[in-house]
Amino acid sequence: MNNQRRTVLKSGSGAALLGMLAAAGIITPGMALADWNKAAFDAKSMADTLKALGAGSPADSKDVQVTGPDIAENGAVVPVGVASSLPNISMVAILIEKNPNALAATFTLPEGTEANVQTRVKMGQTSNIYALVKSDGKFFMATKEIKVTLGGCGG
Amino acid sequence: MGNPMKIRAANKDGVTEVKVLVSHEMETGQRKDANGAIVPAWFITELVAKHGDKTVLSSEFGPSVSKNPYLAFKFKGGAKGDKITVSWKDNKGDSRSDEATIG
Amino acid sequence: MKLKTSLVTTLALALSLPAFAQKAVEAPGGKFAKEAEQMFRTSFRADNPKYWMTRLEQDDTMKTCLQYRDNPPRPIGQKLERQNAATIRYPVDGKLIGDWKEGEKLAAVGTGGHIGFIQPDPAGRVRGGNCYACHELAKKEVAYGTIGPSLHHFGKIRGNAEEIVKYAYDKIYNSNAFTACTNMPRFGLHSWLTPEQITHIVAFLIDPESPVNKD
Amino acid sequence: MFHRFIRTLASAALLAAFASPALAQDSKVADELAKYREALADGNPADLLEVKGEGLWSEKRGPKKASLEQCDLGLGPGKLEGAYASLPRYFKDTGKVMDVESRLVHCMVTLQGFTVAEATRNWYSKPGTESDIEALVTFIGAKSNGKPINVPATHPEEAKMAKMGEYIFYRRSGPQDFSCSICHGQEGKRIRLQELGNLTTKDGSGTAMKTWPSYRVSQGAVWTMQRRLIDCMRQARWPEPNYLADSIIALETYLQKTATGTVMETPGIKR
Repeated sequence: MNNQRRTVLKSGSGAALLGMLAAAGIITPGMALADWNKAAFDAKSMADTLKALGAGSPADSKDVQVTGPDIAENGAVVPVGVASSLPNISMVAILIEKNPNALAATFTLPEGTEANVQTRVKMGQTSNIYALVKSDGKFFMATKEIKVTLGGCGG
Repeated sequence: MGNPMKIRAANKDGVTEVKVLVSHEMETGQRKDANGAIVPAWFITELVAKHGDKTVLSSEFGPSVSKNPYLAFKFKGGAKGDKITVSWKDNKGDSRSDEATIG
Repeated sequence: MKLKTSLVTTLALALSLPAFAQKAVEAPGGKFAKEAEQMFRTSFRADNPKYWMTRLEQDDTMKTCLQYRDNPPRPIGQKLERQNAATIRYPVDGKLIGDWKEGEKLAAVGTGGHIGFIQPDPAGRVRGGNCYACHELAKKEVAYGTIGPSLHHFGKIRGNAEEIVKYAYDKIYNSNAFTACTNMPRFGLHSWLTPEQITHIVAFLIDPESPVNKD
Repeated sequence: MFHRFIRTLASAALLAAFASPALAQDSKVADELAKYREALADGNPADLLEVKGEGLWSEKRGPKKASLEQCDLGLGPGKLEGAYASLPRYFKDTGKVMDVESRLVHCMVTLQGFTVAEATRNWYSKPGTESDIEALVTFIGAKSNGKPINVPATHPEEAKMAKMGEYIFYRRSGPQDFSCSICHGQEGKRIRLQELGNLTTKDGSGTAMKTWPSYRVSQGAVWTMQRRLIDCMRQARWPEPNYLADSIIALETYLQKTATGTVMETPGIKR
């Protein structure tokens, strides 16, 4: 969290100001995005997102799995899951390469929570989906392409 | 305040699986309304799940999590009858907590 | 409807329309058809602009297809086919093969022409042929429909003889010139697509460089 | 004309001969789509609306500060189990064939004292505007889960409505020559990747009707049958019918009659 807080402050945006106000107790925590990693969620490209997450250039790992269908009938709801057998995973993130902002969600896993998370994301178009995990302080990644198809009557 | 969440939690062989369905618009901030004006972003930013007092998952969402977010995860421990609490906050400052009992 | 059966129509029936070989079925709505038409027309919102309401009008083909549940007796079908064939118009320059790249775009676009108050098309919405809704075309598009036959390798199989090119153009312009009451829209007749746009789709089907004829 | 016809047949046969490699690919696509749909089935956002509808049903609301618990959906006041599956039906008190939505609005007016305009203002939801009717219909629909659709249309007014629905089903018009039947009158077809039920058969109509109301992921909302059919007319490029129009109720009666006997599985989740 400290690392993320620093990132937010460094970004110098409105949210950072809110974060400082919240930290100072001037506005209630419910009103502010104190901890939300704005820099990472605002980043556009994969590389910038990884940088904002402090992940650098993670190694591909066979021990990380992205689950989901090869084809999504609609991009508004695409089921994706991340699972990994790597030890001591403290963080999992889902990135969608071709979305306007690559980062979809991050999950912080305390000890005892399994590295096995499922959610549903929006995809603007056919894209690679990346699963990023932090294991013993190091980052690893895996990818899968999901095709988004057009629907029947055409809008 | 939003509408209630649907939380299901079941313990099997010492592992509790939690499934959460949240009622939320998750507006991306990229969509245009009928008049061509951008509809402002409105989405859940943080979602935290607790088993009793212990945090078992904390998540941060961007606007590309689907409308009415769904989340499933597993943690070691938990017993039938224990409480699971899920809370979220969104970028407009709205928040909500709901709880469920492990079955 | 009494059929004066010739050898030709009998053969055609046996080959193509087993359903039609049965006894003539009752027209939809039965004795309530007239009342149903009246009820349908008065079911629309009063604030629909007048020109929208013209979309409820039916020509001879539409009326006849309704009456026979899209399976008109052959002589009646043939009459409709002749009527529809007579509507086909060609581009001024007479060229029936346009640009396959333009045709590729038109084949994929399924939007356009939506009216109403809940979700009308935004101004300037591109109108397409929506070919993939019903047909397989280029191999790379997996999301294709099967209401119509596969058109993959259309040109590769049939070549680009003048007759084939004209057939493709005519079929898109007015599908009912060939098969009365087919499911395929009459794109040219309704000015849904311009003659030029139809030539682009013809090119998409016929041109050896088109993805329809590759892979 | 005849030689052209034969040529069409011959080329159809030629095309059919080319179809087999496509089939292998198709079955892989079908498998992946099944995987996608399965993943959505657990955790249907419609469940959130069902809970909300349950609350709205028993809440005292409107000028008369009354709940809907005495609403008669055809099986008697307050009887919900199987009521959705038995609609549309003829109601003596109004002298009309009514579907679940028109009857619900009738109850909101007569029991709760809302005007028709108030009751139907938000008959469908928009982002940021919720719809009580959607929530109530989701709740009422779920109360028929596991029950067979039962619209035999034996009352003369019901039989007439079903016949008029059949007429509308086959009626073509508009700039694309559409009718319901061109997409939903054949077996085993699909539009893009979506299978199209043959709604003129019990199987096809049953498969379609048993899952409504349904959450539509492309819309992020539960759609009632009124919304579904009104949108079909939009897709046909026709003008917009009135909410609760007789033509929509007629189509519902025709489809429910055809689907009669099929066991309800609602709320569904669809593209």
